[in-house]
Amino acid sequence: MMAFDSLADFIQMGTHGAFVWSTYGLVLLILAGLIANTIQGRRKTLRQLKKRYSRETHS
Amino acid sequence: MNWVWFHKLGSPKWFFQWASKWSTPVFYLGLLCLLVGVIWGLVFAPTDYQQGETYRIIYVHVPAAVLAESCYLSLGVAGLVYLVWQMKMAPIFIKSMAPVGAAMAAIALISGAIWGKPTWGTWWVWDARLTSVLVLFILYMGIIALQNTLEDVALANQAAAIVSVLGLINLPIIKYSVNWWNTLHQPASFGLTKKPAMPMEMWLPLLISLVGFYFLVAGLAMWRMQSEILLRERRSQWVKEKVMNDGV
Amino acid sequence: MTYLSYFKAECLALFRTKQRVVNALLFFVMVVVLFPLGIDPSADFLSPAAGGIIWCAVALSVIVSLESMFKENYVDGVLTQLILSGLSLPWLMLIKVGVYWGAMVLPLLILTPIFSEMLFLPSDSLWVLISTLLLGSPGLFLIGSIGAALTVSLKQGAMLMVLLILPFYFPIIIFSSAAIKAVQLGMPYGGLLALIAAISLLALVVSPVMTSLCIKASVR
Amino acid sequence: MTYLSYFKAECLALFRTKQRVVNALLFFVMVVVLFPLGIDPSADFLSPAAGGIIWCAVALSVIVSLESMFKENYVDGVLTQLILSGLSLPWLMLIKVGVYWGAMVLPLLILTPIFSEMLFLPSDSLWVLISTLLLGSPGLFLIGSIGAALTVSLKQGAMLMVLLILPFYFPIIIFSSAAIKAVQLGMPYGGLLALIAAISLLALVVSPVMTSLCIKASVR
Amino acid sequence: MYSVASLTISDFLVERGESDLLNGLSFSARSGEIVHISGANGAGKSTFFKALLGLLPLLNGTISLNGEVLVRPAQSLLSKSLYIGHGVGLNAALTVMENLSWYFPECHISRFQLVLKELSMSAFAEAQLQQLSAGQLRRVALARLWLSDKPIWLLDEPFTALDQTLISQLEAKMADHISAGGIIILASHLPLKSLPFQRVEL
Amino acid sequence: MYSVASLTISDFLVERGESDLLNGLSFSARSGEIVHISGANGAGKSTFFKALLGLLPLLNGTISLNGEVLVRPAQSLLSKSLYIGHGVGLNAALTVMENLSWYFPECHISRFQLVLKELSMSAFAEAQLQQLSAGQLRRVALARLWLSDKPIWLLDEPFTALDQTLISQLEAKMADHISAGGIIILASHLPLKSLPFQRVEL
Ligand code: HEM
Ligand SMILES: Nc1ncnc2c1ncn2[C@@H]1O[C@H](COP(=O)(O)OP(=O)(O)OP(=O)(O)O)[C@@H](O)[C@H]1O
Ligand SMILES: Nc1ncnc2c1ncn2[C@@H]1O[C@H](COP(=O)(O)OP(=O)(O)OP(=O)(O)O)[C@@H](O)[C@H]1O
Ligand SMILES: [Mg+2]
Ligand SMILES: [Mg+2]
Repeated sequence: MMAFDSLADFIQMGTHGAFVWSTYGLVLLILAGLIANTIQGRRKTLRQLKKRYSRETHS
Repeated sequence: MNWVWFHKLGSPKWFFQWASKWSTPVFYLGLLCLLVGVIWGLVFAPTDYQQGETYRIIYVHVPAAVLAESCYLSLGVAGLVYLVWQMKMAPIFIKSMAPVGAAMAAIALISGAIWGKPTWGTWWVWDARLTSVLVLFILYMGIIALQNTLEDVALANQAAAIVSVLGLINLPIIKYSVNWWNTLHQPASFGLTKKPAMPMEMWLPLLISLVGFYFLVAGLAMWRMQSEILLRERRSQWVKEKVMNDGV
Repeated sequence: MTYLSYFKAECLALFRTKQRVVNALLFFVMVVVLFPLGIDPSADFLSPAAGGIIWCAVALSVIVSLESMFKENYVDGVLTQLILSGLSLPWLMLIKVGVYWGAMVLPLLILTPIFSEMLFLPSDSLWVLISTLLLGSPGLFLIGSIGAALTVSLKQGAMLMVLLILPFYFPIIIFSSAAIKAVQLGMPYGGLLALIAAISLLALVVSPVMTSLCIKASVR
Repeated sequence: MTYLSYFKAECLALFRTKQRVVNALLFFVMVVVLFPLGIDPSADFLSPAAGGIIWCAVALSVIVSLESMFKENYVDGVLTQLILSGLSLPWLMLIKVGVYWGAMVLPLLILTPIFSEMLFLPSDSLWVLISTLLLGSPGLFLIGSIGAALTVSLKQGAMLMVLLILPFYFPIIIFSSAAIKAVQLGMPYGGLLALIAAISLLALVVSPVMTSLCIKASVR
Repeated sequence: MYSVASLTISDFLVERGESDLLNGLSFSARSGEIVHISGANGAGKSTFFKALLGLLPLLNGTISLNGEVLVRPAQSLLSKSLYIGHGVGLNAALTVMENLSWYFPECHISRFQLVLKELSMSAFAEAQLQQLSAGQLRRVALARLWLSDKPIWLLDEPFTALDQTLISQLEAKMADHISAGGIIILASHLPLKSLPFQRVEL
Repeated sequence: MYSVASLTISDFLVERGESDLLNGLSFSARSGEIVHISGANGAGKSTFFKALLGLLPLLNGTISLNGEVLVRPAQSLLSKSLYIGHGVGLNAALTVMENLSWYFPECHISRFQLVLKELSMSAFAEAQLQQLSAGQLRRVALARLWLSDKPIWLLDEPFTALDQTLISQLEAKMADHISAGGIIILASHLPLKSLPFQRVEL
């Protein structure tokens, strides 16, 4: 029992489709940014630590 | 009451191992719930008889707003724990959580603002609730700025803990003051504070989405804390082994 | 070093650099003047806004003048010696904030009637404005000192300090300007004044401890 | 030392301390928020005042962020070396101000639409606001750098600098908020924009020389 | 005679930036002894003093006074020691005399005048601090050695910026202090000329 | 060989605060000579350098270069001299290497590495300045002596905070400079150990 009759209706969301979809778009953007930032932070930490440890073992 | 868990939580090593087990499943569970909740909300939930379809923004707006507040509460508690017990994990938690909380506050602000345009005819009003979320966002940014500006780690820990704790005191005060301030000349705005009696079919996806947000934030926070732990415990043997052997 | 000798030294230092207090007041004047010049000089606009304008100006000038409160002492190593003095650091901090407050508040109270006149504040609100200033300003100074301690090791703390501290000033500012509006509308304002006093009291308990924690963490 | 190497070093230094730029922007946000919170949150009040409010906030945050512009360099003896470098000091100062301006103005322009929306600025005024910011901000930075140079040897610069510099900002602020009001009333505003640009140009000619004179007098 | 018989440092380890410093520094100073800590630039001399005073956290190490290990080391040391480091610790807004009377409210003004005279600073008693030359500023900071009665002196590069006359005067003062049973821990790149000392290399 | 044959100072008089300093200081330094200015704390050594460089106004006095009296003394001296004073003159926001390449954009990075190695600072090439100890910071400031090609060196207390190794290195560098025909004017409380010099008492 979908709330919409057709895909076009769904895209349009009554009259204010732009609002709903831009909200969801921006939310997606922010969440993706947060997740990317988290993963990148993890990668950077590991890279840094590996470099450090290998420098230590060499010297 | 058994306090072992408390002491265990205070140990970065123990927490790291615990988090490596749980962070990924929790994150994916959160993502799943969020997807289910949002798709349910967007596709299957009935149309609101007053607002039409725009109300579907609620499925991200309310969870994000709730999370923004809960995250700050947790920061304040962590700050208190650090000031009282000097527990090592607390500043790690604060540092990892602040950006996540800021993102949640940003989502609440943006989704609310966009929602406001069709329903109230304006992106923004200086209403009690909106203003207190804005202040919350600024508080998060302050903590982040403080941590980025102070180079000394010990100092940054202390400073962030203090600001978090003060924020904890401030939060109810600001809420109260803002409420009072608003009602003085602008009573009954838009019925935002009145709880809409929602039908079950609208409410259930909201609940699922809320749970999804909680898990997602928990998972992300654990990931961030893991990186932070590795960085801070870099001189201990277990971190060295972990990094060199399996690359985590 | 004793509490008394520290108190005397602080008073003397502030007296020597009295230009500082004058500057803070002039800063306040400037910000107040900025409003009519930058926004709207008409009485219709200014009269209801006067209380809020004065309070915003007070908040900004307190922050900016407190920003450098510990900085010189930090650079010269005086803070190190205070920590090592064996005296209780929170008390020393309280003394310092107290001296600053004392030096700033009196001249501010003298200026207030002049400016409330220039901003067309109805004269029955003036007493409420003065009461809010008396009750709220200790809170401003106490909270501000935490911010000054947080940013003491930074070369340019003013910005960060405003960022961190202004949210904590919001309740005081909001209650104060609400009280001033309340009296203009003929509504009761006693409760608001009590709330402002409560915030200042809370700050009195919390601030010295927090300030000294920050100072200890900053001095390396 | 060459002009290019100095330019690069300044860019790098600003990039290293990029949190500083972020802080300046957040400071701007705070001051903007202070107005509705402290004075009046209604659209009736905010809408006509919006341009003035944004300009006041910009002026304050430019001053506060410029205040520390030369301070570190002064303490570390970098300014001495700049004077002794044999390069033309006014050009070096112009380079420094230019770098600061470049780093601050772009993010400020991005924030402006958001805040003008929150302050209910009518959207047809937005473009005028942005034009005034583009034309007037070089003037703010150039004049501000003179103040920063004047107060470089003082321990508590921010306050004094506001005192010295704000009066010179008044024309820019007044013309800008007049231009924004003019467009709201449907009046011509081109002349005002031209005036603002003229002030900035004048500052461009005068400021580097003044700044370097002050720097030379401060370094002992 | 002072009440402190010995100060023992053992196994100091401090983290500074990326590296560990002081690796396991241990020494003991008895009443009437000078410990001269020397080492190349960046060896960790200043770091040692800060760690001793609790301004930097110790990764490892203990401090004993009169043979007893201190539980809250910083707190117990504070009342017995006088530290003069790189910062002069003077309030720039006050004059020389006012700075001294702030530190030593119990002393009479004539005592200050005497000390300033000894340091050839009488002419600057009422001078603002920013009017002093580098060496004159250090002299005022060092005046505290003449005025205090703390048994343990912790001096980080006390000879910086001083002229030869004052260096000998300071050495004479240090000689007085140890002959009265005090303890001096000193970090300096200059050798002590006339005093016996125990050398600790970092 | 450098192009400057002699630098002559005559009749210097500078007002500082309440008093006049340097009362009529005059001396002359020829290519290959070191002038060692000494004097008690507050005698006016730092003041002299500042007056020479035009940072303080001269009440009286002239400066001649190669026998000719300079008309705009500060301007003409600047292109030929290198001054290192109490302030280190380094940008605190930049790393060691970045500071050097800002001062000497014409030098290649390998040159910097060489100099840092000579000063035992290789490990700190990428360090932020606030992570350095007092002596390490001075070392970075002094690196400019190794990199510049100015004939006249004006050094105000160059040995401050340096350890013994670096002091001898610096003396060796100064010996190189004068044997190449440079001129050094130096104020210091420490005597030069291995170099011939002309002493000027203030
Ligand atoms: C920038 C603008 C907005 C902000 C910052 C904001 C913030 C908030 C906050 C803090 C909550 C409370 C969450 C909780 O229960 O703890 C909330 C709930 C809610 N908001 Fe918004 N909001 C905004 C705009 C809107 C708009 C335009 C609407 C729709 C007309 C709306 C509808 C709701 C609803 C229905 C709830 C849940 C009901 C409740 O728990 O009271 N919000 N919002
Ligand atoms: N800013 C100032 N204002 C007034 N007087 C000053 C100022 N700076 C220095 N003086 C005075 O000038 C005199 C010379 O100072 P200067 O710094 O040149 O001494 P110096 O020979 O370098 O001493 P030191 O060996 O201690 O470095 C001192 O007596 C000092 O009191
Ligand atoms: N704030 C800091 N952050 C990180 N590392 C630091 C910091 N301060 C000092 N260090 C490092 O710690 C080491 C020891 O510094 P310290 O100041 O104790 O040296 P020192 O022995 O006093 O040297 P000097 O003779 O130059 O005064 C140095 O290698 C320095 O790079
Ligand atoms: Mg040292
Ligand atoms: Mg000198």
